[in-house]
Amino acid sequence: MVEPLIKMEKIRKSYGRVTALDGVDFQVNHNEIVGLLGDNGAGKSTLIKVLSGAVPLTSGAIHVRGKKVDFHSTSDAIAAGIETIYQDSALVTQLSIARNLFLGREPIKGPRFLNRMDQDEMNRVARDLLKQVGISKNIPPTTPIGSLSGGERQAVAIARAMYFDSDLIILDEPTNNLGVAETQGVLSFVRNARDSGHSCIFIAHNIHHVFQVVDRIVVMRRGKVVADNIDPKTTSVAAVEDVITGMSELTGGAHAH
Amino acid sequence: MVEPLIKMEKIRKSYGRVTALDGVDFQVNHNEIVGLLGDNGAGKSTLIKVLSGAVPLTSGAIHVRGKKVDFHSTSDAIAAGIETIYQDSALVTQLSIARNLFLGREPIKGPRFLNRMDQDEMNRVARDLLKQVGISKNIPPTTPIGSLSGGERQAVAIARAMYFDSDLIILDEPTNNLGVAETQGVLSFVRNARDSGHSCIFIAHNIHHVFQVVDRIVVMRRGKVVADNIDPKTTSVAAVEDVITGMSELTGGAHAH
Amino acid sequence: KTFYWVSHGGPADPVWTYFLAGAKQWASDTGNTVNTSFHNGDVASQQEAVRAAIAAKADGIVTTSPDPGSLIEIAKEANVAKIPIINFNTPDPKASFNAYVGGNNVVFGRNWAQYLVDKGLVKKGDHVWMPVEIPGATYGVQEEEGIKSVFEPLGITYEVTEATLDQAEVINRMVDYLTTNRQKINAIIGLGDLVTGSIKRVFDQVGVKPGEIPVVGWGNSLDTTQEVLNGYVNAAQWQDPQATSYVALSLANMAASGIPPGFNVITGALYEKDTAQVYDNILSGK
Amino acid sequence: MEHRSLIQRLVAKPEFGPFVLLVVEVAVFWSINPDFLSPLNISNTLAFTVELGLIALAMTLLMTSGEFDLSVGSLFGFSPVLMWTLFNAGVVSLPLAFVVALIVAAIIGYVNGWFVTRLKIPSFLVTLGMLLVVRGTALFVTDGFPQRTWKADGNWLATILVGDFYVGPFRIYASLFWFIAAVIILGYLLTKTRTGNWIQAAGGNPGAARARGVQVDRVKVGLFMLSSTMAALAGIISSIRTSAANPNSGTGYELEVIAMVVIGGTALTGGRGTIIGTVLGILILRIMRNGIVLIGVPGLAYNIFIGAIILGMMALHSWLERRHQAGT
Amino acid sequence: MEHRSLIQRLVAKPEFGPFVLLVVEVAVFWSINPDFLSPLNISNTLAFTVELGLIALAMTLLMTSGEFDLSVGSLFGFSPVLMWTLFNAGVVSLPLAFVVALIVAAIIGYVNGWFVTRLKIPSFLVTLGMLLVVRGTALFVTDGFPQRTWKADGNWLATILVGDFYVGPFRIYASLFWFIAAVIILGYLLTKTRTGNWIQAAGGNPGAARARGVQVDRVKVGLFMLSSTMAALAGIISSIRTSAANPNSGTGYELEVIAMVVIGGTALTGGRGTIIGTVLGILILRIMRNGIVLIGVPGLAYNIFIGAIILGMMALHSWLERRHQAGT
Ligand SMILES: Nc1ncnc2c1ncn2[C@@H]1O[C@H](COP(=O)(O)OP(=O)(O)OP(=O)(O)O)[C@@H](O)[C@H]1O
Ligand SMILES: Nc1ncnc2c1ncn2[C@@H]1O[C@H](COP(=O)(O)OP(=O)(O)OP(=O)(O)O)[C@@H](O)[C@H]1O
Ligand SMILES: [Mg+2]
Ligand SMILES: [Mg+2]
Repeated sequence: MVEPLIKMEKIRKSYGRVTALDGVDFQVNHNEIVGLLGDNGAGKSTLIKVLSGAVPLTSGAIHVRGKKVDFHSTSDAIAAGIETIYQDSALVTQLSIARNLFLGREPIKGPRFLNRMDQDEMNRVARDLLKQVGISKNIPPTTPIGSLSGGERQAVAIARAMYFDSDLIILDEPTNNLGVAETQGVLSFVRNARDSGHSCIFIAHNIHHVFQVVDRIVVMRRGKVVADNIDPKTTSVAAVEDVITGMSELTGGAHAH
Repeated sequence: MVEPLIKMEKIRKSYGRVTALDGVDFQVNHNEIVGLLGDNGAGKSTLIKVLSGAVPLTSGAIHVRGKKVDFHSTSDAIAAGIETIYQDSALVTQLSIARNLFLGREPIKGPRFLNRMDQDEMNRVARDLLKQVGISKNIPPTTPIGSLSGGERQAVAIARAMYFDSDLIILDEPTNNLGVAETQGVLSFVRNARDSGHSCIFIAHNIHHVFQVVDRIVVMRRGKVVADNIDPKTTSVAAVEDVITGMSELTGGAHAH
Repeated sequence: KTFYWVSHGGPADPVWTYFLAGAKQWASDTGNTVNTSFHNGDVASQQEAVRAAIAAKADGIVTTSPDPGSLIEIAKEANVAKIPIINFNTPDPKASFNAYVGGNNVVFGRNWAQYLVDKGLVKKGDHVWMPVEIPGATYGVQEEEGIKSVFEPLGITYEVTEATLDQAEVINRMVDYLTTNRQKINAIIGLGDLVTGSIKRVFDQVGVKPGEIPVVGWGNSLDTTQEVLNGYVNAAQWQDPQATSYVALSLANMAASGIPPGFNVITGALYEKDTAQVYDNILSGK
Repeated sequence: MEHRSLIQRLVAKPEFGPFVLLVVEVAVFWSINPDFLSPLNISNTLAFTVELGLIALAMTLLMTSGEFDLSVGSLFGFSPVLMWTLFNAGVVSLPLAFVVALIVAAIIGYVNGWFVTRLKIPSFLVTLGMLLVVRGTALFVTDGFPQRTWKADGNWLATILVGDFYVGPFRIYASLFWFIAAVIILGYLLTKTRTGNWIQAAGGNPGAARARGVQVDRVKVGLFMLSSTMAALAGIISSIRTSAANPNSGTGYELEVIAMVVIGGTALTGGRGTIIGTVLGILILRIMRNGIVLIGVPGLAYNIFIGAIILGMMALHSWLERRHQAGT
Repeated sequence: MEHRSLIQRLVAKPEFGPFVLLVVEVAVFWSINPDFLSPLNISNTLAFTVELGLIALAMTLLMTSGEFDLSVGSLFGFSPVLMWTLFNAGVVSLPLAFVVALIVAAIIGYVNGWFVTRLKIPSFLVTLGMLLVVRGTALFVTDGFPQRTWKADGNWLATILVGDFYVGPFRIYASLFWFIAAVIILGYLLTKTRTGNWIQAAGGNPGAARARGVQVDRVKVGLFMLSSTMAALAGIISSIRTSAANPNSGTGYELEVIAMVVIGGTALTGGRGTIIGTVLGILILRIMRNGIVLIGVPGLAYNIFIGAIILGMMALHSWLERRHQAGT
């Protein structure tokens, strides 16, 4: 059997006395879009923060492509091919759209030691990407993030992940602030990502959005995974909602492990 | 004819060279829930920021109950009975849930000159309210906002508006980060508000949520109102989506003015 | 005529108040303009100010030396510009000033040490405490040099401590030090006016009786003249601050009129209880 | 909710870190020199501590609201000079001069607040500018001469402010009671009152506070006035106690006071403040200065030690904080 | 995008406010005393300006990254003392002593950075502690005695650093070229390079920057080292030029330098910085000090003027900013 791309085992995470994750097993296969659902405070964001190196885990193990890893910082996770778009779309409000897009991976022009950013290239790519994520308004890529609307900001964060194609792209509630056109942009981005061989973790409260793109649904409740193999094609939205709220204990097919 | 609760006329607002609102006419009647829809950057948040006194308008006039008003700050708007829940749910992360709930209107215990907050009362009310908005987990009201999940924070902001019943409650994308149960909490709160004689402006990208509660839908596009009298009972979701994205110019019934 | 009076002292330092008063007195007596500035021991800033005076084509400049050797070049520039430049308060013989007015800190220091030795107040193996407002400031360093030349051969030890320029903090730190080292201290030399002027308050707080520990040091403040009169301080150094400023400006004025001053004016006197009243009167403006 | 033992709850308090530091500090100094805890030394240390402490208490509230005030040191020097100048000139009686000095200080605080809230200039720059203006004015009006203060002896105002008496072997100044009163009142204000909630909100998220109708600007202006007035009061108390009114006293206090507040656990960026912590911070820093001299550190090495200990304590503080937040 | 005239674009720049201030300032001083623009005075002002300026340039980057450094003034005093002590003791040659002094400064900067990034202690406290340690060390090793410096004359290192020559009537010091080089390099670094983007991100939203894999801590540590080293270089240049190496020199420079940076338009809270603005800020403050002496403001009123002008300029600045942002 092929090693899964990501395998998290018995993950526990406590903040002081709050136990946010209480022994979670979770895996993502190659070329798969996993939908992660759960009520507020279920632990979804915490799980992906652990996976992206943003917070240290209390106990448990993470394997990437079968190898045990130990993320001390987000750079470790990025180096391992894991790209994350945070719920609070972590952008620098003072910097321009283009500079935010490329933050941490700015293209260099000219001799390396001059360390010179290729701003023209950055602006060009930024303009293209904004169109792709469905921002129809003509916003110059040099506009600072601070003067964008809520949804526009989210779109910038999405655009960033689209450009740097990592093995695994994690989207924590990416469609929350997005309008109709922008949401379609994101969903089609996720589909494209899979078609070109990437995997995704997709978190959203709008179950309709989740159903439109994912291959498999995992549901968390109060720090635990309560269902991890729901097939969106054979299950109804209402049934999944019941699992989320704890009204039913549907466990989908066989556990994947 | 009865004066509308709120009447905004020819509102213009520019940020430097960006025109966010370009001559908007908008009104809210007594005892009415208005859904405000529009793509990202359409100007929805700006419109309600103008109405709540958070940003000054460039030109135009606002009337509350037929009287022209001039809001210089949010306190002016609050005094006029307009309560707002911002998209970026403006909470103080360092303060506890209870203290955030009552910020600016803390109950006083004992002699007035001692200026002493009634913390027990605050905690008691906070605990009740959290339940009402659907937070099932037992979160102590003394928890600082900083350690809540994204949705939990939103719920606190909602709870605040529920408690201080103003004439007009503005909700800017209140359900964005909310789970299934919490979303239902908010929607039923909005219905209750109307039933008890209040008005609401409800902004959301999830059109399904909007359709569930509002009496009338207003659509904005690029700083202009393009439809302001859509009846959710007689119009389909798809038709409204087309108006939002600019594919059709459906104008609903007759203009209200 | 316009004269520039440039000091390396701090406006906060009480003795400079009297220097400044002398300059003002001179300005009002003669009707000339005197532009004054303080530089808190900041050499670069003082050099800039003197050069600004040269640029402004002053009729004369009087200035102190913030550090020996630091004004050599500037004095030359003034000479070239034919602007009289008089040195006061702290000498710098290496620089080509037209004249010097003031005392000599090294000599003052030597005199204090010698006073303690001659009066039999300290002997071999004794320890002397020398508080100073700002360690490293020129006056204290030069005084220490003089003191060292007397004490070292005699095997008398000493320690310099920082007191700051802040009255409350001065008292505080001196009280702390005295409380701890009372047994060890055989004499005190106040290297600055503020510290010497605080002796009474410090003694009172720690409970040391006047005369119990011999004290010498600077005496250009009313606090100190009173302390000498009341027996807290054995002997204090008078520097003629007003007179120093006054005479320095007079020399500059004279030089500006084409009469070169070919001499230095040396000021200063060590006074004890018997003559302290004279200085007390000068300082209180009687 | 889980139940925890008293000890656990104490350890979880943000003031626990500074408290440990203080205990360690006292223990170390005491073991090196037992005189450290002698009545004379304790009395001496307390006298000046409470004067600086008054400023630090007011600064705690101001910093909680997200601003800070560099002009306190200059007011510490200026206000007594103003008071004594008025009094010595025979213009007014001592109590009236006292009131005038406090009012002038409050006005200066108001100007600080006005610049910060109306013109939106960072408080760092405003109060730095004000520091220079106030200090300069003090020097200019007095021509640099210290003011005579000894006529205060026996005046009832002087007795109320700094009268001293002995409790057993301890010499206690009346200012200690003023300090304790300020701790209680400001502690109550910050934690129990509505105004306290506003102060924290103003520092934590001024936008949010404004959106809730909190008069953020008014709160800040009020705190600037409080801080100026307290600095003036402290300066006057100090001047009567030391019988000196020197225009340049208070130089550098601003940084020391801010350090006290921060060591106590108040956030430099606003939003979180603790009066108890500040009291601990005040004690930590003042006792350190006293103890260093007492254990016989060489005079010129004084600053090295102060600096090194600040760094060391901060390291310990951060270690304690992290241990207690890690919660793993 | 709309087209705007060149003038409109200039007015919209954040550096426009400080620029206007500078022009007004020069005009006022010049009208009072025409000698203000004499070649001699310009040369004179420039000499010291560039020394402080070097520190301000490095501080601009550091403040953009959200930290600040109060220890620069003490390094300004300490480094030359260290260099001359080594040299005068005959231990090493002058160029070697120079290199050692810079390396020691860099190490001190590293320690600052380490405390700030690793122990998460506010830079305010860390660098305040470091200030005391460094200043104290300078005093302690020299026993307070200034170091001899006059042996520098003619040494090639001295010539490279501060050699002077005349361009027409202007006396130019080599340090001016070092300053210009620093302006160009640091300006380029901040605006054009990837590192510059990281510096701004580190100050604007360190969490976001970290999440993008930016080595925020490394950037900050590097900037602390830069700021210490530049302060050391400035101190050494100044000491050779003024032939003085006093352990106390540089006292209070930290606040002046920060004021320069902030007046130039760099945010006190990080995230936004401008080197051109800082150059303007440097000129504004230094010219002010020079002009005040030149037009004969009394020595005791000096601070009143400096303070009042800072406040006035800030008010003007904020007014210009708002006019230009209102955009209505
Ligand atoms: N920094 C923190 N300190 C303490 N508790 C925290 C912290 N961050 C999260 N928690 C707690 O951990 C639990 C899980 O939070 P998490 O953010 O993972 O939820 P979530 O599933 O993403 O919810 P949402 O859908 O609302 O975003 C919550 O109860 C929250 O209160
Ligand atoms: N402070 C500001 N400065 C400059 N431009 C701004 C500012 N705030 C908003 N804008 C611009 O005004 C326009 C309208 O923004 P607004 O926030 O009202 O949109 P919105 O309809 O609420 O969008 P969303 O659904 O994404 O929240 C956007 O183009 C935005 O870029
Ligand atoms: Mg989440
Ligand atoms: Mg919006």
